[in-house]
Amino acid sequence: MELGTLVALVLTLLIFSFLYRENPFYRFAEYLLVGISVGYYLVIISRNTIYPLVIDKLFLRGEMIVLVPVILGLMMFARLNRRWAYMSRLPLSLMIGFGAGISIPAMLQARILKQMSASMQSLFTINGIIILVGIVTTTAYFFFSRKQEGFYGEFTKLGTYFLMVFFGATFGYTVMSRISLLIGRLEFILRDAIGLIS
Amino acid sequence: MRAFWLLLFCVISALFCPVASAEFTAIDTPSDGGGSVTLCWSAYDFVGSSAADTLTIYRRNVGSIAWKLIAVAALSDESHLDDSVADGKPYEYMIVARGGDSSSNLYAGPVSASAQWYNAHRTTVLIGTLVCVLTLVAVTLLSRRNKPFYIRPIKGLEAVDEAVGRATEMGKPVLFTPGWGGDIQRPTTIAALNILRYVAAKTAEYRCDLYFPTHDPVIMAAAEEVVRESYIEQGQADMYNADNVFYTSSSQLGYAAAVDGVVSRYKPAAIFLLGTFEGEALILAETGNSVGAMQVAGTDSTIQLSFFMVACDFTLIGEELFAASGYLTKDAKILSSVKVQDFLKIAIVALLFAGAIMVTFGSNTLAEWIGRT
Amino acid sequence: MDLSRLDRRIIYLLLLAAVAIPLTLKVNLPVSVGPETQKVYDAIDALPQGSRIMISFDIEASSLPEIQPVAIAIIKHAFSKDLHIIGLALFSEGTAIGYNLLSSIARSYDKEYGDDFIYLGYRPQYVSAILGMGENIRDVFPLDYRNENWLDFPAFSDLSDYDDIPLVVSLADGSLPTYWVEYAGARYGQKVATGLTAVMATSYYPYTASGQLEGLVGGLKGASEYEKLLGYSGGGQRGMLAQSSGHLMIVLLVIIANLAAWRRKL
Amino acid sequence: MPLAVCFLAGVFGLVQYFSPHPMVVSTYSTLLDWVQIIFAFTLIVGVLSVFQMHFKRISRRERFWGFSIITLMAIVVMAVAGFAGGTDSGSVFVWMFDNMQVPMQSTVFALLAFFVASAAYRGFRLRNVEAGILLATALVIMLGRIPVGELIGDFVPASAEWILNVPSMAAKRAVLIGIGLGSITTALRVILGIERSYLGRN
Repeated sequence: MELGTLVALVLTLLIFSFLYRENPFYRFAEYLLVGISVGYYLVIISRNTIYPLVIDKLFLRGEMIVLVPVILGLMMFARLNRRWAYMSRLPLSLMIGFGAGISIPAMLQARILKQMSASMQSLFTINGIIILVGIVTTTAYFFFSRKQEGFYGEFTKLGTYFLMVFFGATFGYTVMSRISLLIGRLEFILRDAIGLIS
Repeated sequence: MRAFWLLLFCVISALFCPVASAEFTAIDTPSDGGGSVTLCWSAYDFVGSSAADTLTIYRRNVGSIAWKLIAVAALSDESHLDDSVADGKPYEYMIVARGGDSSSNLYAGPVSASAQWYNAHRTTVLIGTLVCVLTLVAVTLLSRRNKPFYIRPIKGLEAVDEAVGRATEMGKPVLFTPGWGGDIQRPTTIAALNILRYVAAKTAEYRCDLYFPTHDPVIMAAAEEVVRESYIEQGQADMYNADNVFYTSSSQLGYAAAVDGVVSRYKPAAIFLLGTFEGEALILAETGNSVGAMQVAGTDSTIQLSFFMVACDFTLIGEELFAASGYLTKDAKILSSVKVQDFLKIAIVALLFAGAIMVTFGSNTLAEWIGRT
Repeated sequence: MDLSRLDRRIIYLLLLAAVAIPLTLKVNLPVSVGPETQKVYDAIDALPQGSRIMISFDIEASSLPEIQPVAIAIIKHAFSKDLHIIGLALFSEGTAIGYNLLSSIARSYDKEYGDDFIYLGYRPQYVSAILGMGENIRDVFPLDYRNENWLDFPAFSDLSDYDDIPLVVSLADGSLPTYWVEYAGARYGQKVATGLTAVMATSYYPYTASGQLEGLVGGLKGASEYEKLLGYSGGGQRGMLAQSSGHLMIVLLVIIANLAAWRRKL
Repeated sequence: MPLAVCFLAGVFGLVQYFSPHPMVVSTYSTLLDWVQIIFAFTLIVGVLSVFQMHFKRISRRERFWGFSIITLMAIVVMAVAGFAGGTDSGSVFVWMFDNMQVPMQSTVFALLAFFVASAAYRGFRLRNVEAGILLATALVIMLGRIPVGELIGDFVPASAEWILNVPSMAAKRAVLIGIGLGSITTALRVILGIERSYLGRN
């Protein structure tokens, strides 16, 4: 067996040991995983963002404007010292504000308008009626200004039934994904590592 | 879709400039960033030239003599977008039916391209945005005068106090984590931080430890501010420990493994899983379950909701997460935005009915207008 | 024995047996191709030779086992149609995965880096990256994954923005396709298709129905359908029997739990 | 000052959507770059704080402090491998990624198959109408998405498909619309400076 495969096999088994119960072997793998993944991100971010967007632009192309985000980025380091921590609020508010701004039209367009448009279907079909009833009753369930009682309560209850169908469907589909992941891991153990199947 | 708008535009311009457009028009492309000219013609004009096989389009700068070939179009085409022009320069265009009679050549121009400040294709979204902004401003102003708005009880929210109280009684900490799926630019994260503000105030009041692991350093920075402010407000600044709000790893399972570690080491009595979660949702929820924690979950990730429903004690579904922050904090500003959401919901339902009825009777106008980009 | 409170570990063992044993048997179950998979296949198949396709590896290492058969099928299809692939990753862990997958499949089709595919690498802040590429890909990725100037490759030297890419395929285990649709699709009119883990697929049915997505290949099942369309048996088809018996075991467990609870009540 | 920056950045982020003008577009893409750069620096801050935390644990000999050494070593080894040895295929960095990170992460994820089974066993009980609907839908979908479902009868995958495309989609759209509304009002509060808890007190 190759060294890489052996290492992968051992680590795989260490993680699976969690199914019996939490134990030092699992804990070893867990701490190792956290460290490796942090190191991985550090390298990837440095090589793929800081190098091309900062070093390359600043030192090789002399684009001085890049200094602005660099200074803002450095202000984030102020977080490490409590006395200077307030300085990081400036880059923070830039990111939060800008993010909020671009999310509004995007949310409106894709989450609301597109979904509305796609739901406007002919009521001469059963499916068209079910979709309209489903959206309206479920939206009523999310209506917060009125207590859910009496006839209105029954109406919103219908909405919860639709929600349950949705959750059930998602759960069913998710089972599929999770089993597939397990198949992938078992294939690795049985085929690639110990060669039980070809 | 783009072709549709182009066509619509040509139809409209045909209505407004009947003389020129009967044949061949060149106009500055509307709602673009400049650098393009839209050409429209009627295929009908070339039906007569039976020998023709394709259409060729030429362009020249006003004042120069030589024509330059810029595109070849099929006989059935009725428009072309020339995006190789410079802004502000006048051009003339010629369209030729190749193999046809040269008398059928059509000319258009002069025309020059320019950039527009407004993209008319996005008017629907603009109107929607304005409606949201105006409703929010109006309701916020009104709420200053009137008593706080009523919000129906949200199932499970009373549990927040109960959970923190239980942790205090048992002398165990509280854990709050916003999931791996969101970043600070996601409004869900902001809503989760609002609930964090409330939870942190409670843990400060009860003098109970609060852990906040996250996968995103920016969320960590914002959460530190939120937690520290809550502790100061409660007069418990000495209790605040910056180490308890910490970055784990940006990797999904690295984060999940680290949170699991915290859960199994400190065995919190109450766990809040509020924010945007992906596949790690059930890993966290099951681990929380195994240490017997009371779990309150809430997310806008539609898929993970079903897991939270099964594995957690209380689950806030989608929008409830946003409303919850208002319900808990009784903050008039957040309550009024919940009210705004309700008003908009009424409008949306009304539009849905109107649109569906129109579609039923054969008109897609409203559905298309709402869905256009 | 009170079956309604079965020890977790027994449940785990039952599931393990239900999935592992069928894996050792070599049985291919019959597969019928769903419309969503067919749509993706058709969208790629309709691209003329030499046109570009952008494949974004928006995945975490953890879901590789599920996404890999989907990725392999789509990449094989693209290479066999002689399309030029532009690879990139918007999740950092997808970076190495995407590069490895593309390079290894390229070898079996005699495709060369630079001539037939390039790999741009990774950008964090996916919203910014997706939007940025609509303005100019060069600004977002001045250099490729190998820190080479990809504009030097003749096949890609005129690549500027989404207008030069007929189709983007986001291979994802999270909600990245939403961002592709909401930003690249809505804002720049980019056509987007996706290969997803099965768990994410339900979320994207509305998007396929409303035409925001060109189609989707969902999980191992989707992979097996795609493999059938391409005419080979890969990871998708191999896993279908284990998948089926795993599902049946869970169904059985739910039934047992309910019967046991019902008997206790009597 | 931060509130003003937040407001301006937010208004610009919102308004730019409606303008195709090159000036707006280039300002916008510059800002996008800036956000990426700031994020990259913040990530380094995050990594430094991970170091801080584990050093503290080790120096205070807290419980499991020995494991903290593993984390720190892993970060350092991975970083050195990546910076010194490069990230091409065949490098140590990629080897560690392929043979350590990928298998561990996918195994953690594969645990979910077992968790799903035990959660289904515990959670899917016929208690009331809602639970019944949840259970029935999940079973139909589980059977409908595998080839075995087709063997039982074509109606199984057909009804799974119908559930996904009609009632499930209706509920999903309502959930999405609700989330959209909540997100928009939250974002507006942020831009207008009504929402500022993330900034702390001055």
